[in-house]
Amino acid sequence: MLELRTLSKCFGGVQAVRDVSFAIEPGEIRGLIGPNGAGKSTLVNLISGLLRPTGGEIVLDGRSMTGLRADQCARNGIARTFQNLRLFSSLTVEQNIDVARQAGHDPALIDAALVEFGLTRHLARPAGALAYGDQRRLEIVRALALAPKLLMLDEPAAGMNEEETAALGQSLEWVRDAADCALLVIDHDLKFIMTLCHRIAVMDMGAVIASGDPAEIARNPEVIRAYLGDAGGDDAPQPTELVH
Amino acid sequence: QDTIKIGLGVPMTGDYAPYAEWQGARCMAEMINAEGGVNDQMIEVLVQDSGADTQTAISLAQKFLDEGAVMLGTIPFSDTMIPVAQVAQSYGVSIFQPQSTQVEMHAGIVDNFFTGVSPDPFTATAAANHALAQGVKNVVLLTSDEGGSWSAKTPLWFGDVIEAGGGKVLTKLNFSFGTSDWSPQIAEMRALGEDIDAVYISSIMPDVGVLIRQLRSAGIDAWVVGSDGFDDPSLDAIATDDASLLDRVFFATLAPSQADSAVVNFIADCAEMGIDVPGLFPATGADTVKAVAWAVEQSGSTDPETISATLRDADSIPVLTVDSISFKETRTYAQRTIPVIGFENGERVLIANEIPTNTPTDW
Amino acid sequence: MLDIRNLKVLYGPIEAVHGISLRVEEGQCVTLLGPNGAGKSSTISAICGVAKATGDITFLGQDLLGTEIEDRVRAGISVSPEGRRIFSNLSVEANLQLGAGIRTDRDGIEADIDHWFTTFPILGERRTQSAGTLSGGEQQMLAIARALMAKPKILLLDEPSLGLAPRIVGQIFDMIEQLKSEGMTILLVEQNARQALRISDYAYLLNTGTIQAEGTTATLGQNDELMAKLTGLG
Amino acid sequence: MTLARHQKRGLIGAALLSLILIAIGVLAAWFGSRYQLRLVYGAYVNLLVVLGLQVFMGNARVTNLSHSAFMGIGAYAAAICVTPAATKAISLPDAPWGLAAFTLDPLTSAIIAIVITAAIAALVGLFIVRMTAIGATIASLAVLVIIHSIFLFRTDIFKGNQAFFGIPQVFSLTSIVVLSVVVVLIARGFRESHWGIQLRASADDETGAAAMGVNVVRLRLVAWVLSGIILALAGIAYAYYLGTISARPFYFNHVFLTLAMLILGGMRTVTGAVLGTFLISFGLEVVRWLETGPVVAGVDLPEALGLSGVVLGLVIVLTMTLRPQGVMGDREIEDIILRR
Amino acid sequence: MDYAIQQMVNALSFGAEYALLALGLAIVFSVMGLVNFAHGDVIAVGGYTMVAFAAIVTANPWIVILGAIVAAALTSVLLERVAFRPVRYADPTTGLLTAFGVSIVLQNLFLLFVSPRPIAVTSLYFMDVPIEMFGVQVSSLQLLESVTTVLVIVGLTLFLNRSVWGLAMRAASLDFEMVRLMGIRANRVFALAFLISGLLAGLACIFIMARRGSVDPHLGFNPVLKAFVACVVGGFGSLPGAVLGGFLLGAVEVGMLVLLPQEYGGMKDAFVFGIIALILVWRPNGILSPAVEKGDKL
Ligand SMILES: Nc1ncnc2c1ncn2[C@@H]1O[C@H](COP(=O)(O)OP(=O)(O)OP(=O)(O)O)[C@@H](O)[C@H]1O
Ligand SMILES: Nc1ncnc2c1ncn2[C@@H]1O[C@H](COP(=O)(O)OP(=O)(O)OP(=O)(O)O)[C@@H](O)[C@H]1O
Ligand SMILES: [Mg+2]
Ligand SMILES: [Mg+2]
Repeated sequence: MLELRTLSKCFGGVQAVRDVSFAIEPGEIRGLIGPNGAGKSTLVNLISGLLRPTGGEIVLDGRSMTGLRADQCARNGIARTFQNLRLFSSLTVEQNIDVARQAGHDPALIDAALVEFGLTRHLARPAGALAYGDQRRLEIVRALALAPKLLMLDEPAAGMNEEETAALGQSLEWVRDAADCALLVIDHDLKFIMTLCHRIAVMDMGAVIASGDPAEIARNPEVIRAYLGDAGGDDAPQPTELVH
Repeated sequence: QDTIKIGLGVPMTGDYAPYAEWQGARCMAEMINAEGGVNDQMIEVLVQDSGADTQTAISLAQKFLDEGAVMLGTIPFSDTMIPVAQVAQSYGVSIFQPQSTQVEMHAGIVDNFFTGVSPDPFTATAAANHALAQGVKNVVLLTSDEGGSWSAKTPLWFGDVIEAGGGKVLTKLNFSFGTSDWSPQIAEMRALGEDIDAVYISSIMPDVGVLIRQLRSAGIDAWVVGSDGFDDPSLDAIATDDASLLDRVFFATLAPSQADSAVVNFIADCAEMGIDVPGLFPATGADTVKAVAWAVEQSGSTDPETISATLRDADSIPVLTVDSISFKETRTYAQRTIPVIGFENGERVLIANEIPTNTPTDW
Repeated sequence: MLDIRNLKVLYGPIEAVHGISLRVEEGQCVTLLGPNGAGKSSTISAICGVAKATGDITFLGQDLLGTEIEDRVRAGISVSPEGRRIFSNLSVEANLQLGAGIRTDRDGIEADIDHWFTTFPILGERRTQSAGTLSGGEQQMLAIARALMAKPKILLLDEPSLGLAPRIVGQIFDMIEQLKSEGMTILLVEQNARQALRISDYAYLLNTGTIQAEGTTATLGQNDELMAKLTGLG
Repeated sequence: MTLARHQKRGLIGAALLSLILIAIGVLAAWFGSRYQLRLVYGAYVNLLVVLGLQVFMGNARVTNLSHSAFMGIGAYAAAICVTPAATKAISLPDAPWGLAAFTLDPLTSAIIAIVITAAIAALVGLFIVRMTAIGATIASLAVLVIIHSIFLFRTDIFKGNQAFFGIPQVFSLTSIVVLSVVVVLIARGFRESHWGIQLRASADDETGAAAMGVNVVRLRLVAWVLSGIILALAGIAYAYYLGTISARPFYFNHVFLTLAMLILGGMRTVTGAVLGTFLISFGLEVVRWLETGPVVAGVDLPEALGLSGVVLGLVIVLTMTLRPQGVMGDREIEDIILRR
Repeated sequence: MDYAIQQMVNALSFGAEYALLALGLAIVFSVMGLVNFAHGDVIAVGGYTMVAFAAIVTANPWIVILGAIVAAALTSVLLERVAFRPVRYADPTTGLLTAFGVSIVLQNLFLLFVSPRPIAVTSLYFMDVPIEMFGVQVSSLQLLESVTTVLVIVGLTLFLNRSVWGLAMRAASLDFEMVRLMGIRANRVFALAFLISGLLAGLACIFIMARRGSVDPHLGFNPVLKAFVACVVGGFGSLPGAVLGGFLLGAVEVGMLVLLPQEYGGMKDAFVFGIIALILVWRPNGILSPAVEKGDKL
């Protein structure tokens, strides 16, 4: 469905993304991990049209998305959330969702999503007044109003404790089934990623260094070197023990 | 009716506050009232701030009319004078504007309108006649669209008269109001490579003062000639330290304003009465009051239509700024002498005060 | 060193923290734990004077409430705040220089900046880049380094591991341990309860603006039920 | 199409505002002196301007300083079309392109004026809407200066600082009240429409909005042109009532005055625009009366000329420092009356 | 040839003045995102101080000059304290409108308490002496102003990039509280910025007054209007941008004055602003602000 062909992005001297190629299948939940500054957010920015690639191609359902503006990408079914929240703080929750509503969206799905994410009672409140966690959830529901084919989530579990993270994981699976879209999830919470995703890509220095199912990734020595390290201390969860 | 009301909805604040005719009008009214008024009636000058806004000025005019004003005043801009005159028409009331030199008002758009001065072509001619008398041949004209025909056309009329008198317009240069650095224009003048006898400009202080100084320091010794915009105390002040700066400057204006002239004495008298009338333009307001008072006295009536008719038909109406004016032939503007003011040792002198006869007619 | 009694934090009419008391002794590392919205960040904000608060906050015997933010920093309090708040229009290096805004030893500052560029090499590579364009994790590193540039007496860290890759998380906790062993006093807010408890001496569990439990990490660690609640793991 | 919750509420709010506007008009017509009628008319003209300003400024949250110039374009365009050729022969003897040679009826003239203003607004807007907030503001200032210079320079068409006179005075208080009601409905309608909400969202977070499928540039342009159309209406209403116009009323003084009205009421809402306009229009009238040193409750107040200017400035400063989002803030009239 | 050089010198001197004014605006903008429309009125305060000094205290020009600079600087700091401090955290629009209000109040106070008419000040005339250099005529004033502008540019650039105070100023516009959390007395940062801006206004006032020889309530309005445009063209908030914009504007303005045929002279401002607008189309954020791609970054 989504296919990246040798996608690259340079900022001046910094090669933030280099020759990234991979594909995401419909209904898939793809994990994307990698050290800080690996280029994960940049990749999402490229796919969502916020940045223009310096090379390569983005293809969605056989149509090239390369060079489209962000709003055009969004209307073509590429939705995302942000690492630093970007809600419309003076608008109500309901209006925040309205902004994103597209002709093809399914009102019933939005209503169901509001219930799933526990936002129904906040509908008439300004988004800026919501608790941080609720704001994160609102971003996801808002993105659903675009009737996306692909939903990209940039560190959705950041700042959540394990219980909340687990609940989020379940909600995301619900989203995949109910909205029938593929998900690309970035997070540093390995347990969360490894439980949720079928396949995981690992980036480092702008390039994809490994790709595979959670078990493969957890064993990959490259990944351990670049990303996991000795993961600090003895009682920290070891990668292998995270795989279910 | 207990008082004779004159309504002035004029800018007392904002950019156009310096016109301030209300100050002179009030002072003159107090003077007349102190002498017992006119036909035992007091003159009351109704003043309210229009902030130079046309809509407000019209509303105020309406208010004064409803309060029984027999004469109105406004800012000397036709976009305000015309609609105010239109409103006043149904009341039989006229406008008396003591500073409006614009030609437009005399094209027959409204006829319940008087201006106590002559239009710009007359001042331009008076100035040009004096320039020719000084042997001026080559002139440079500075023009600007920002002050309407006053700053755009007056220099051209000046040039017409000069050329008719055998002189030559070397070039026309453009300027903006608020210019404080004339060096580009001065560079153009120097690049002409010809001797310039006079530079004509219709602009306001302080720009004019700056121009004079910068011309002099650039070594251009031409006459600097202008119109009523020169007539501000701050022009005299530029010569505080060097009286010769103003030696070759003269301008045609609304009223003789040299020492011991009627206007200067009036300003002094007002100061004694505790009323501040800061210069010629504010003082002209006295003309409005004096003319109305004279008309009431002459006709013995306070009916606005009678007052207007009396003014229109009089051979000679006494006012403050010049000896007398008349509307008999001209209908809307005053037939009167045009004073030309120059300087000697930094002091104003009245050079000429005549009714020009060779005025251009293309207006 | 830091003694807080009956602290209430107010956002307009809303009271986010309802009269908590806590102490941090010199050289200790104390952790605040608790779910989203518990009031952890609010407590940190109150200590540095950013949020409006009532109660008593004493630092080194000096009453802090009512003093300006700047004076608290000059008294030796430094913070790596929630949301990082790096100066996005300044370069990475300028951020660090500003962090040392109250210091006057030019050479020392230079040396410290170099130290941080070796600790977090990626920051060194980005030293002239404007900080706003750093990746999330890079910004987090910068915020921590910037806080330490002031050479504080007490360091307040609000979720320092947020958005960091596991390897860096490990590095950060190692660094905190290291700092502690050098005698730094630290007040730490963390979601990563296990790691935090491992390196700290004492911990408070906050929920909905009140303290639910407290104790040395040794005693807390033995309380399985509490641990389960804290970590959500069971 | 079904209406969203806020849209239904918006209908109620717009109806309430319309009622208030009609009520003020009716009260003025019944009880006001001729002088007061003129004042009220002036207030309604300014209301149109402020509403026009609100449509762009309030939704895109970019300060516009060129609005008075667009009002001027509307006024002049209508004036040139509607003024009898006989009058134009006197007033515009040198008019190019046969502008002085035809006369159109007021309605056709108004439509032409609106089309011309909209076209110029669209052209200018293409540049303005691409700039960052502050850049756009200063650029709009440049637009004001440019348009004003053209009015001044082309005396053969606009008469510059001279009066453009002889415009048929076809408007009355009734016509402008009706017009204001229509414009309030348009402004409210736009604010609550899908586009309006998207535009407001982009003002909160432009990147976020783009990622949610909002074409920010296009929406700003739409609002800018709509604003231009409303401003043209204001200009037409001005010209058709006074019968005489010039370049002067469409410059800085008017820009500041109407801006003060909008920000006092609160630029984010239509209710704020209405409230601010009437507060300042009538407030200034009180100040102007106080300036003359009236006797109030037996006390003879001193004359204090020039107060109105100071008051206007203070209103702006105090609003900005005490209530930066104006009296209404984010609330429309129905938010005060109905429960959320 | 001489003529062309002469006009280029004139353009440079126009530019120097705009640059000086633009710097005063840019420094405040870079600290608190405030578009200070009241800058022109601070200049007017300096002008009126000269009048007062010359009339009441002494005619000694140096004391008059000092008085004006001090008065402008103090006014600027005072305005920060009473009017701009409350809107410190607000968005640029709020600040802009506040400054508008302040400007209107000040202008009307001048009208009310001083006079709407120009008041002459002759004590600075001595600064304006014609000098012939290589066949080109310059005035000592043009020379002095250009030199001053250059010195100010160098000084400010060093200050803003090298000193902690300078860094703090640049940081404060985005996160004022965080600057305080660095232990830097932020109130002083703002006061300092306004002080510098006021000093620059004072300097500009000297030159404007020496040239105009008179003060009225609108003394600063027109020059500052141009300076704004200069700031936008250069890139608002960037000091080198302000300078570049100032000189560019000076060049365009003199160029238009010289090149436009007299019949079109009235369109000078329209052309000047039109050219500026075209530059902005090419570079919507100003010439000196590079087109940064932000992506999702702040
Ligand atoms: N707009 C930009 N200008 C310049 N450099 C940038 C820009 N955006 C990102 N970079 C650089 O590109 C690299 C990749 O950044 P990116 O945000 O994609 O990292 P990331 O993988 O999302 O990291 P994290 O997990 O820390 O969020 C970083 O080193 C960053 O400094
Ligand atoms: N600026 C604010 N205005 C109003 N309420 C606020 C504000 N900041 C925080 N709150 C409220 O105060 C409470 C405590 O918030 P705080 O940020 O201290 O929680 P926290 O423990 O740090 O949570 P998290 O783990 O999400 O960072 C929350 O209910 C929050 O909604
Ligand atoms: Mg990232
Ligand atoms: Mg927190």
